[in-house]
Amino acid sequence: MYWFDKITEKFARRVAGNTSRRHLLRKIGLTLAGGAALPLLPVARAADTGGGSGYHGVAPQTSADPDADPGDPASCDYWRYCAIDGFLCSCCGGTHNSCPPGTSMNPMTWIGTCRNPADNLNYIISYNDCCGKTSCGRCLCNNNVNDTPPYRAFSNNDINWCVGMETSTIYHCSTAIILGIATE
Amino acid sequence: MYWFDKITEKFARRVAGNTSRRHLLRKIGLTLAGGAALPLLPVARAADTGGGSGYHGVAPQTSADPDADPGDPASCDYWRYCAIDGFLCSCCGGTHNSCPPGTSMNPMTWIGTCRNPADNLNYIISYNDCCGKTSCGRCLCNNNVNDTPPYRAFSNNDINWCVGMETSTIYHCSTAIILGIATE
Amino acid sequence: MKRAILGLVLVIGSMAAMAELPVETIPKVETLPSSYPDTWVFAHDTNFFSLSDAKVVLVDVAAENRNYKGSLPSSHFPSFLAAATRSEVYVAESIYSRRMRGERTDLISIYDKVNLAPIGEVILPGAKRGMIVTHKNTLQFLDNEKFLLLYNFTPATSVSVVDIDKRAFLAEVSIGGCSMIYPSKQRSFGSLCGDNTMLVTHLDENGKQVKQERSGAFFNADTDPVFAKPAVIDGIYYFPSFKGMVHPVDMNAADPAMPEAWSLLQEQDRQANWRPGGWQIATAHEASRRLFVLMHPDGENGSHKGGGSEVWIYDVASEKRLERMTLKEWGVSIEVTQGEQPFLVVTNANMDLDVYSADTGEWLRFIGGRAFETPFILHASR
Amino acid sequence: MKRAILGLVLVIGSMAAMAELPVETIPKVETLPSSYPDTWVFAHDTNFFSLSDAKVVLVDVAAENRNYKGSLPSSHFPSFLAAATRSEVYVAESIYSRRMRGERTDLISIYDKVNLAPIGEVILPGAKRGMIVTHKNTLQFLDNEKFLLLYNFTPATSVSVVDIDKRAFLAEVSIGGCSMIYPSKQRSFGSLCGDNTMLVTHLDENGKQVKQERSGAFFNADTDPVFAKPAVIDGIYYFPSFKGMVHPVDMNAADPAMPEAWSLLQEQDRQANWRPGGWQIATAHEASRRLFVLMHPDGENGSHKGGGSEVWIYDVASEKRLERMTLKEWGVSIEVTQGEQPFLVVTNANMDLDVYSADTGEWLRFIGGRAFETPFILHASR
Repeated sequence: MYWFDKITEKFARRVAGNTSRRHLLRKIGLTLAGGAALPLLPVARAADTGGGSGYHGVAPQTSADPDADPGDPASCDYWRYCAIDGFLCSCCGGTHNSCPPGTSMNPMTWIGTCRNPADNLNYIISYNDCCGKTSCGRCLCNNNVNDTPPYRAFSNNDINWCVGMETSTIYHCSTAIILGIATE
Repeated sequence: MYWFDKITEKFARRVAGNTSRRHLLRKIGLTLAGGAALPLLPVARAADTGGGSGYHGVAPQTSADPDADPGDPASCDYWRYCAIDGFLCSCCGGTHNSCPPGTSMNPMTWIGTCRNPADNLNYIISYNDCCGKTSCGRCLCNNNVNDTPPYRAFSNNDINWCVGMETSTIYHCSTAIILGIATE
Repeated sequence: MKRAILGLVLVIGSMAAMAELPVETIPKVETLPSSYPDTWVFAHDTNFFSLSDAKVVLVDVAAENRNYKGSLPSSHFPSFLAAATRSEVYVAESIYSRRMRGERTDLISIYDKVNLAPIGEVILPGAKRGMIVTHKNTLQFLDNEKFLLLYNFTPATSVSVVDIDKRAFLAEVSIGGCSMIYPSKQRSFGSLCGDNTMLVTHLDENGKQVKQERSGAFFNADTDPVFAKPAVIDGIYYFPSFKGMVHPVDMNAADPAMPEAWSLLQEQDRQANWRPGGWQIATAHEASRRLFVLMHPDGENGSHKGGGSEVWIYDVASEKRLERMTLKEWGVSIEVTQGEQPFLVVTNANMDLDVYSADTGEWLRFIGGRAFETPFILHASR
Repeated sequence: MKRAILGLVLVIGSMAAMAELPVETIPKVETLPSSYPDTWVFAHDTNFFSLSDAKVVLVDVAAENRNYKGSLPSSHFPSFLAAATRSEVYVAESIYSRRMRGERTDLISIYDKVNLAPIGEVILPGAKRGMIVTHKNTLQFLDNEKFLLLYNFTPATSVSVVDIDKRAFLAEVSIGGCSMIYPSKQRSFGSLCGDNTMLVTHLDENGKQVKQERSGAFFNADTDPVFAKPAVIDGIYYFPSFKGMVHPVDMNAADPAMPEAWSLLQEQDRQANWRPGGWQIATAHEASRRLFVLMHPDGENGSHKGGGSEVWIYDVASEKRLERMTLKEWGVSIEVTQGEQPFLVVTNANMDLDVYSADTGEWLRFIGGRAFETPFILHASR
């Protein structure tokens, strides 16, 4: 179990949102690197984290309004994280929409669109980075729905979005903040 | 297997030299942290590293004179490493008695006494650190035979023995150099 | 908008009167109280695999979730200390102008507790700061947190004295042949020496040395060295030795007293070679006068840093063992919180933290998820 | 000495004439050749878990052992480039005076190949250096390694031009709305733009912009974006797209030509949704004109960085697939060495390197032992 989580933590390449069989297969593919038997993995993981989708050693959280804003903000599968890349601030002393103490939130950032399973609305999510302290290291999460290459920078999550911060451009963790409803 | 090596790499607390049953038990104790079945571990490890005592993903080496100076300098069990603490320079672009390119060897360091199994002589070993680059990260090895607390500094391996280096005191890796035969 | 409306219609049955989620505030940053609960612990992560980028992580070991409260950076082999009487914490560190090379600056960085953000610094002269795998007794308070004492190693040893109110370097005191800082409750501190004695340095109100005295030999580093990492109860330092003796040093007065050493071991423990071992090997719950020691069986030459499978708990008044706690996972460092319902916090071999009740021994939770790389030192908030 | 002699007596039977080991030299430091073999690869370790302490590790992928040749430090989201025509390598980095805060200095650090030690630096004005997860096309040569071009992002985009001979910053050129640096074989470079075009910037011999032109749209970022990470053969850039097209851009002349795009996929591949994916997703063996692409099945929106289970090999002349190589472990980044017996080097999901024969597909060895934390980018020595 431990090696699996190590890989998850070390190189979490997962796609949240509409989890499908194919997602699962790809996730398993990644975790195969350690050489253990394939079919056990999802089970082992679920058992290990208390049945949730969270990280080993990170207790589940809820949002301020779990009915309208469901899921675990300390899990990579939380609906708002459909295009996040980095450490979840929820696991680092912040929350899904606030920075940890002593860091600075960059107002400039990249934007994703994620569907809230509670109301089935598409929300515009702003992935503001928290800056000025060394890498949090906890709850690495990388989802890439609608992520584009850096020539479309404002939908690219590879960029260090501590860019432009006067006090420090050192990246610490990422939030996922509701900007509004996506109109079509 | 992977999780085992991760722990080995992450927290290698092993005593080389006269490997005994007790040593083995303690090693296993440490590796138990991952939660896997105990009896499989030494086997798994041996299979994984080609039967040697080396690190997963580090190919075995020999000294300049394997008969007189036996063992694998890229393994934590190499006889000279009986009181080493840090990354083996053999795994980092140096050798067991030379520093990697571009680092500086500190002439000042701590001293151990290790028995060479080939001639059964006790050698005085100088664990000179290589300094000026970031942590090598590879082949972490910590053996503490005759290690003393920092109030006896010259036999203490917790100290950063890049101390006093003019260009840089940043620690990179450690060597194990023969200073002579120990007299009694 | 069409799709959004369609979405609403589809879920109308279950969602009924639910409004859409409100737009949220940017920027928003958390803050902490200016005084921390006694269930909070600073885990000092040496970050051995990227030593120049160590950090301190503040965790609430009692909470069901959101245990990670915040962090602050600390450089290469740094030291850390949190104040009890003011809303500040301190990092002693060394920074090069080109990260790995260039001009070296030694300094004390001062962070406030509310924001864990830098609010000041004290530059230290001489490029002498002692660098050692993270160790509590390299940075200590003296005189009710008026002075901050920092250990220097070049390899000549000395102590730098900093005035915390003035944020100023005051003086350097040589402690040649000795190491570390064990403050008394007066304006003096001890240092352990290679000749088995303790050197006691007395300072005046300006941080200058007024007197230095050496105790008699009270342990034997040739046959059974004491760990340089004691636990403290009521001003008495309890120094475990490699082979399981405890050497008390009473630092309540300006000059220490040294009560007789006693053994952690019973006869059957000795036969199985139980010994103290690990990194932070001892801790104490002061109110109940209990000493906690991390123990391993089959001890031998070199096993003193290997960690342990059990924590043994002693009443220091009677010098008797009260409990043997078997750890869920192999332990490397231990720390007890100081509240009425104390927690035992253990850095385990996975480099996660296990949290136990210090009273019942019950395992309660673990805090991980790569929050730490190598959190060798734990500081309970006071 | 008595014990030493006794020891000798005891082993005299097997050891016979063996002399004791000689005293060894202190200090001793290894050196490297001024030009590296084509089997050496620079693995740029972004060190995601301690981003401010990235490093570059030089490995010999052909050797049976001692694969790790050396390393050099590189700061927060740095760029790296090795010269072919001189004994130098370059790191573009940003350093703060207090590690995480304080005064920011952007610079190119210059290291020699023999010692992997710093031999010079070029300070860059404006605090504009683009920081992005390690990416080759943020730092490139131009004009036969006379100029070094560095990508800036503030988020306004521009390119800084550095004269390598003079070790001097020359000029800054705006590439507004476009990103990255794709040098031609003349004194011009392309940048990919959000409107599906390529912007081509022409420089004079002093590094000043003389002309800037924009191509027509040659891909569609709305329906099928090209990766910004092409492979190059004979001055032609091959840009794979998310859904498996290849868009060639011929940069042999100062103005690019854009031959027709072709598909990596056959009909059955399309049905199984095979797609390129990973970090460094494409590489090439120039002499044999083979393009290598890291592929995964069940591709979909968001799978483009997930890595792959196979490497597909193409002849770019015929635009036909030559081979499908199944990887031993899931791959994240791929790089081919340029010798007559080329190696395919793969950063696998464990963050170790797997080494294969690029001709037979045979797995040869892996290089690990925590040599790297997150080696996202691989540069074969040229």
